[in-house]
Amino acid sequence: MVSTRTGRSTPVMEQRGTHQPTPPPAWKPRTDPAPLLPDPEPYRVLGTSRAAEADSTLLLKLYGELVRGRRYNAQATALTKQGRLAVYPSTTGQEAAEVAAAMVLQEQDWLFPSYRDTLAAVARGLDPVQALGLLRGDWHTGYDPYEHRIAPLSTPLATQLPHAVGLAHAARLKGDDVVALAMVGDGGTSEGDFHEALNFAAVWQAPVVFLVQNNGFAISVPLAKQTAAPSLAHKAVGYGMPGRLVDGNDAAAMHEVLSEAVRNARAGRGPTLVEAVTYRMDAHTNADDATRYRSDAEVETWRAHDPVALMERELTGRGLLDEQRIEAVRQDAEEFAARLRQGMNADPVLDPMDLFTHVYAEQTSQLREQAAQLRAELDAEAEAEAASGAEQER
Amino acid sequence: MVSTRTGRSTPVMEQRGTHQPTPPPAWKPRTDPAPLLPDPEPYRVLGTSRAAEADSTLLLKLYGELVRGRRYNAQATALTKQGRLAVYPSTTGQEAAEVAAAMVLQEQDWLFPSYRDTLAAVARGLDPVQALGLLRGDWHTGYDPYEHRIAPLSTPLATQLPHAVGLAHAARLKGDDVVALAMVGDGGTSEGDFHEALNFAAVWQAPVVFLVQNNGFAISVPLAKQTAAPSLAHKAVGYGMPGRLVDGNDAAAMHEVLSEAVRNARAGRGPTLVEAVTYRMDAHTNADDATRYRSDAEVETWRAHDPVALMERELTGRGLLDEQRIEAVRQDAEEFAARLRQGMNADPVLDPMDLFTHVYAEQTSQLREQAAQLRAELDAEAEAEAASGAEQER
Amino acid sequence: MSTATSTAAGRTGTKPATMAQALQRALRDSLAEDPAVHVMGEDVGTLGGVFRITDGLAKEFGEDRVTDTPLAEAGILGTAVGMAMYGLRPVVEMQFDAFAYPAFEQLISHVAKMRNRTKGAMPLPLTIRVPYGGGIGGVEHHCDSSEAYYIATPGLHVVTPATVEDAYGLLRASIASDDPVIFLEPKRLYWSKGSWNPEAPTAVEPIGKAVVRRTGRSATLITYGPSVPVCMEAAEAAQAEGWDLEVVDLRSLVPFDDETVCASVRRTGRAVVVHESGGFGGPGGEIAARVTERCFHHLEAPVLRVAGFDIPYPPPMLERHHLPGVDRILDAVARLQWESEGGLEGGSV
Amino acid sequence: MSTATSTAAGRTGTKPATMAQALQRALRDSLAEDPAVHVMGEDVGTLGGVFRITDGLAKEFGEDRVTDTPLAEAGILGTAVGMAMYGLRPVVEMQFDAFAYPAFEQLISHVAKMRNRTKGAMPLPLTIRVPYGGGIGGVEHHCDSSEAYYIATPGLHVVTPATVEDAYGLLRASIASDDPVIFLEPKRLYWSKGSWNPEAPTAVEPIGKAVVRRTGRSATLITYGPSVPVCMEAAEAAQAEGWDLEVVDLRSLVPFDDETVCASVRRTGRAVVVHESGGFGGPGGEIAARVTERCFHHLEAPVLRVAGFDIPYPPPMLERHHLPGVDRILDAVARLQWESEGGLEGGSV
Ligand SMILES: Cc1ncc(C[n+]2csc(CCOP(=O)(O)OP(=O)(O)O)c2C)c(N)n1
Ligand SMILES: Cc1ncc(C[n+]2csc(CCOP(=O)(O)OP(=O)(O)O)c2C)c(N)n1
Ligand SMILES: [Mg+2]
Ligand SMILES: [Mg+2]
Repeated sequence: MVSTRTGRSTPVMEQRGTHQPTPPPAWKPRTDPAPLLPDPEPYRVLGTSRAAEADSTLLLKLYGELVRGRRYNAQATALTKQGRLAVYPSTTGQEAAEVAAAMVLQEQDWLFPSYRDTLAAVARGLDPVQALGLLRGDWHTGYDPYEHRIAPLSTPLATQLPHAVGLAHAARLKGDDVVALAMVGDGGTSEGDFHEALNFAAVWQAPVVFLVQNNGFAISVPLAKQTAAPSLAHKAVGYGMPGRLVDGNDAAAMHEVLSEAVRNARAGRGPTLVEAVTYRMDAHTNADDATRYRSDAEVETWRAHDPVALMERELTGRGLLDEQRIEAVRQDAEEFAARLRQGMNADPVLDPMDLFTHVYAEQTSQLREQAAQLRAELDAEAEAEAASGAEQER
Repeated sequence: MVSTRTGRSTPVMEQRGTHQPTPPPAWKPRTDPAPLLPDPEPYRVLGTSRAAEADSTLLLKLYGELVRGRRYNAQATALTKQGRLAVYPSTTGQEAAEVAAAMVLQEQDWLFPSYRDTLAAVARGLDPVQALGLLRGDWHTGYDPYEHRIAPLSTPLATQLPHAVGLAHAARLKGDDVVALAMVGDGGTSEGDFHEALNFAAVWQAPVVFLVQNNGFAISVPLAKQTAAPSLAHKAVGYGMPGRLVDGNDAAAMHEVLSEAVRNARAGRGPTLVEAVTYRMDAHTNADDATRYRSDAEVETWRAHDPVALMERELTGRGLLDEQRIEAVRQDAEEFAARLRQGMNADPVLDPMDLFTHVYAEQTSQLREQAAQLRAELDAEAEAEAASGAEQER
Repeated sequence: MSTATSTAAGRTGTKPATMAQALQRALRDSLAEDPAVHVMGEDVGTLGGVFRITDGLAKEFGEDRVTDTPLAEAGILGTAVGMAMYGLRPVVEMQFDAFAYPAFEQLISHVAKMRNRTKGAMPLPLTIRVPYGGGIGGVEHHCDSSEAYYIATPGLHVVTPATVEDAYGLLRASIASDDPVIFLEPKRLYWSKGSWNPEAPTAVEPIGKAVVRRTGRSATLITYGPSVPVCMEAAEAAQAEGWDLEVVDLRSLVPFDDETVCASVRRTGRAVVVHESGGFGGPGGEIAARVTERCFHHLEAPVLRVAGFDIPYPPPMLERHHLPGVDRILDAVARLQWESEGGLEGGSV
Repeated sequence: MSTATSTAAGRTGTKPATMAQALQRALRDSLAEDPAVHVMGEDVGTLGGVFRITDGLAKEFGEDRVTDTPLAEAGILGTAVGMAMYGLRPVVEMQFDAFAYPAFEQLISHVAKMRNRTKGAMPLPLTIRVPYGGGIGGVEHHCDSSEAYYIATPGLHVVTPATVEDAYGLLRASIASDDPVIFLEPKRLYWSKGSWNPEAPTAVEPIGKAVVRRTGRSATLITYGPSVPVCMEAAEAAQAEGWDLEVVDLRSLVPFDDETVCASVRRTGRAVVVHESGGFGGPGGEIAARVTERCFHHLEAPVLRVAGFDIPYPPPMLERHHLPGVDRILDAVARLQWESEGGLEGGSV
C-alpha cells in the first residue's frame, strides 16, 4: 500500500467497495437558511389588508412626522438656494424610512446615521440646526453625540456600521439595555465595511439593526450596476442573520418591521438586515443634476407611490383627516420650518482657535506653537481693521 | 388637504379606503434565490453511489496528484527543519482541493493562489523550488507569473480576489477565452476584499471561480468565531451568484464541482462561489503550536476522512491499485521530492543590487544614489575580505 | 491667474481653457490612442464624474472602456490591478482624497510592490486620479491633502499639475507610464484658466522634472499643485517689499527633481517650502531636509516651511485660517535671516 | 544588549526580562486595574497572539475581555471605535504592520478625527498595537516600517519603545491615554532582554518625552524603536574613532519632544537621524527639518539621515543590506564635516 505520510493507522486492506460510511466530520451547514431569507415581495401594510390592523394613533403620529419631514426637506433645500447651507442631500421621498428609524428606538438606544440621514436625527429629537451643522460648515459634527445618542453623521460610506456593532456589543457586555440602529444606502452595501460590520454583528450576536435604504441610486449609479443580488436583503443570509425586505415608502410597514428587528435585538436574538425599497425623488444633492442619469418618467412612477400620500390615503379612508387635524399637522410643520429658518439665518459664532482645541486631549507643543501663530495673525488682523476703522473715522 | 410639497398632482379626494392598487415601482427581487442556494449537505462522490459514474482515468490521475501533493507537503515541512525554508504553511489534508483547483484549468486560464496554496501552483506545473521562493527568502515571488499564468502568492489575505476578477474581466473584454480561479481561506472570507471582489464579479458577470477552502481555522480561530452563516457557500446568494458546498477531501467531487463552475464561467454564465469543507491536519505553519487551540481527538476524526485514503479506497474497490501502479505513483512522488530537495539544497544566487532594479521601470535618481551607496559598501566589503584573505595567505 | 507658463502664453494657437477641460482632453486622447486604456470609478460613466472630468467619455468610448463601478474603492483599485496584470492600462478615479483610504491596502501592498515582487515580470501601468486639497468649501473627508502617504510608499510615482498645460501633459505622461502613478488633481484649480494649445497639446516627458515658474534672486519658494498659484502671487507681492523670489513647481514629488531644486537654492541661498498638506510628517520635511543635506554651505538661513496646520482639515467656514496664503508665505520669507547678511535688495525683517 | 537605561540597571529588585514579557505584563496590569480595558484582534485569545504578547490573558480575564475577532482589520478597528464610543478602552492588536493597512480608512477618517469632529465630546481612548519593522527574516508584508503614515495623521499619538522598561511604561501610559495611540512594537526587540523591576513597574508619564540614552559631546544620534540598540552599539564603536556620540531615544514621534532633541543638538552641534523606515518621506525628513529650523546656527554640518532604502522591504536573505547598521551610521557621522572645524577629538573624515 502506498504510504500517504499521514501517520494514519487505519488498515487500508479493510477498505473495499465504493459505499463506505465514512463519517464526514462537522461540516453540515449549522443553520437552516430558510428563516433568514427575505420574502420575495417587499412587506407592505398601507393599501393592503394588513392596514386594518394598524393602530390609528400610531398612523397619525407617523403622518405628523412624515409631513414635518417633508417640510424639513423642502426647507433645507431652500436654505441651499439662500446660501445658508453649502449642500443638502435631500430625503424627499424617503421620509417614511427616515422617521420610522428614529421612532422605533427607545431613549437609551443609539442611531448611526449616514451623511444623508439628518431627517432621522431630527426625528429622534435633535435640533435641526445642529443636525445641519456639518452641511452649514461651521463645524464637522454639529451636535454632542451623547445628548440624543446619535453618532456623528458619517460621510465615508458604510464606515459607521462597524461603530454601531462595537457600541451595541459594548453595551451588551456591560449588561445595558441598548440597541443600535445603523443606516446605510444601497451603494454603501458594496463597501468592505458593510461586510465586516454585518459579519462581526452576527458572530457577536450584537443588538444591532442594519437599515439599508435602497433608493435606487448611488449618486448616478443605478442598483443594477451596484449588485446582482436577488435583493440587498438577501445579503443577510451570508452572515447568518435574517433579512427583511420592506416597502420603504410605507411608514406603517417600516415601523412594524423595524420595531420587530429592534425587539429581537433587545431580546438577545441578534442582528437583522432590513432593506427599505424607496426612491430618492430629488437629485443626489442640490449640486447634482439628476437628469443626466435618469428619466422624468421614472421619477413620476415613484411619485404615485409617495410616502406622505400613502399615509394620507389610509387616514382619509379611515376618516381621520379632518380639517382641524390637517391644520394642526400643517401648523406644526410650518412652525418647525420657521424655527429652522430662523436658526440657520443667525450667523454661527466662530472661533478659529477651536481648530487647535480638540485635536488631542492635551495640546501638543507643536499645536501650541501653531495656535500661537494663528492667534498672532488674528490679533494683527484685528489691529489692522481697528486701525483702518479709526482711519475712516478721522 | 395638507400640501405634501411633492408637486404631486393626483387629486387626494379620489383616494379612499385602505386597498388601493398603487403600483409599487421596480422593487421585486430580480432573481429567484433558489438556484443560488447551496445544498444543505456538501457534495460528495467517493463513498457514495455517484462514485460509480466517475471516470477511472481521471480518478487515477487525481490519485497520482494527491500522493505527489502529500509527498510535497512532507518534503517542504522537512525542509523547514533543515533550515532551507523559513516557514511552511502545509496543505496536508487539503490536497484534494489544491490539486483539483489546478487540474480543472486550461492552459490559458489563471490561478490566483493565497499564501498557503503553493501545492495548487505546483500541481499547475510550476517548479516547486520557484513556488517556494517566497518562503525560502531569496525573493518575493519566486516565479514569473506569466509563465504558467499563476498570480503571485498573496500574503495579505483576500487581496488577490479582486485581482482575479479584474483579470478575468479584462480577458473577457478582449474576447479571450480565459477563466480565473481564485483561492482563499475561511478566515479570508471575513475581509472586505472578499466582499468587494465577489460583488464586482457578479455585477460584471466575470468568468471567475472563487474557491474557499474552509479548513476549520484561521490560524487559531475556529469557524464559529469567524462566521454565523449557514455555510460559507451561502454567502454567494448575497452577490447573486450560485454557491456550492463540496466535500473538500473528496478529490472526485472537487474536480466535478470546480469543473462545472469553470465551464459556466467560460460559457459566460458568470462566477461561482465554491466552499470546500476540509481540514488543516498540520499546524498553521511549522512555527505554530496547534495544541494550544484544538484537541488531538478532533484531528483524529478528520484523519479518518483523509483525501488520499478516500481515493485509495475507491481505486482499491475498483481493483485498480495493483503493485505496479502503486510503485509507479510512489516512485513519481519520490523523484519529485528528490528534485525538490536537490533544488532547495543549492544555495540561491543572490545579487543585493536587485533591491534597486525593479522598484520602477526606470531607476529614479534617488535610487541610483542609494544603489551607488550599497555598491560602494559591497565593494569595500569584498576588498576587506580579499585583504584579509591575502593576509591569511601570507 | 498667473499659473500658465510664460512660454505658453505667447505661442500661436493658444486658447484659454480650464484645468478640468485639459484633464478631460488628456483622458480622451489617451482613450483614443491606446485601446488598452480604461477609465473606471464611481460615477465616471453616465454622470461624467462629480467634477465632470470624464464628461462625455462613456458616450464616446462605450461603457466597457469608461465604467461606472460598484461603490467600493478597494474593489475598484483591486480589479484595476487585475486588469493591468492582463495588459490593460486602467485609469482609476477616486472620487475624493479621503475616499482613497479604503484602497490603501491594495495600493501599498500590491500596486506599489507588484513590479518589484515579481522582479519586473509584472509591471502595473495604472494611473490613480485623486482630486485633493481644500479651498472649495467642502465638508470633512472631502479636502484632505494626502500626499504624505503616497510619497512614503516606494514604487509609486506621485505627480501633481499646477497649470492647465501641465494638467494635460502630466496626465498623458502618467497614463503612458509603465509604473503606477498617483495623479493628484488640485480640486480648487479645476476651474482655473490658463492658455494652452488645444491643437497640439503634448505630454510632459519625462515625469520627474520640476520647472522654474518664476526666476528670482532673493530666495526660492519650493512648491507644487494648489500652492503654486499662491506662491506666484506671493512672489508678486514680495516685490513690493524688495524680495525677488524664485518659484519652483515640483510637478512630481516622486521622482523628486533634486537637480532643479538645488540649482535654484544654491543660486538664491534661501528657501521656503510651501504646501497645503499638514506640516508634521508632510512632504515639506523631506524637501527641507534633502535641500539642506545637499546645499548646506549655500544656505544663509534654515529652509523654512509654510504648510497646513497639524490638524484635521477644518470645516468650510474656518478653512481660510488653515490654508497657506500669501501673508504666511511672506512672513516666512521675512524670517529668512536677512539681517545677518546685509547688502540685500531692501531686505526687510 | 545595551537597551536598558543605565539607571535601571543598578536598582534593587531589578530582574532580566524580555520586551515581550513586559508588554504582556502591561496588558495584564491594565486589564486588572481597569474593567473598561478590552484586548481584541486576530488570534489574541486562545493562542495568545502570534508573538504570544497576549499569552494567558483570555484565560485570566475571559473571552469577553480578550477576544478573538473575525479576520478583518477594518472591522476590528471599526468595532473598537464603537466600543470606545461607549466608554470602553479597547486595545487592538494588528497582527503585523502591513495588515494594519485595511484599517486605514477607519484610522484616518474616524479614529484620528473623532475627538476633533465632535468638539471634544467623543474622545476615543484606544490603543492600536502594531508589531513593526524587520530584522526577523520575515517574508514580504511582514516587515514594514509604517510610521510615516501614522505621524502624518493629526489626532494620533505615535509611540514606540526601545527598552524593556519603556515597553511596559509606555504601553501602560498609552492605554491610559484618552487619545488614540499607535503603539509600534519593534518586532525584533520582542526577545531582547533588559533589567527592570517587575515588583513596581511604572507608566511613563507623560507620553511625549524623549530620553537621552547615552550622553556625548561630538554629535547626536536621534533615533527610536528598533534602531536605538543599533545606535547605542554605533556610539560604542565610535569611541574607538574618537567620537563621543549622544543618543536620543524619541520614545514618541507624536508628540515630538523638540526640547530634548534640540537641547542635545545645540550641545553637540551635529546630528544624524537614524531609522529603519524608508528615507524618502519618512520621519527622518521631518526630524532633520525641524532640528535645522530650530538649531540652524548651532549646526556645524547638515543634519544627516541614515534610513532604510526607498524600496519595498527586501526578502529575508537580503534584508541585512537594507537595515541601517553600525557601519552606515559611522559613515554618516564621518560625513558631518569635521575637517571644517578643527580641534575636534581625533575627528576622522
Ligand atoms: C467611502 C466613500 N466613497 C465615496 C463617497 C462619495 N459619495 C458620497 S455619496 C455617494 C453615493 C452614496 O450612495 P448610497 O450609498 O446609495 O446612498 P444615498 O446617497 O443614495 O443615500 C458617494 C459615492 C463617500 N462619501 N464615501
Ligand atoms: C490582511 C491580512 N491579515 C492578517 C494576516 C495574518 N494571517 C496570515 S494567515 C492568517 C489566517 C488565515 O486563515 P484562513 O483564511 O482560514 O486561511 P488558512 O491559513 O486556513 O489557509 C492570518 C490571520 C494576513 N496574512 N493578511
Ligand atoms: Mg442610494
Ligand atoms: Mg482556514
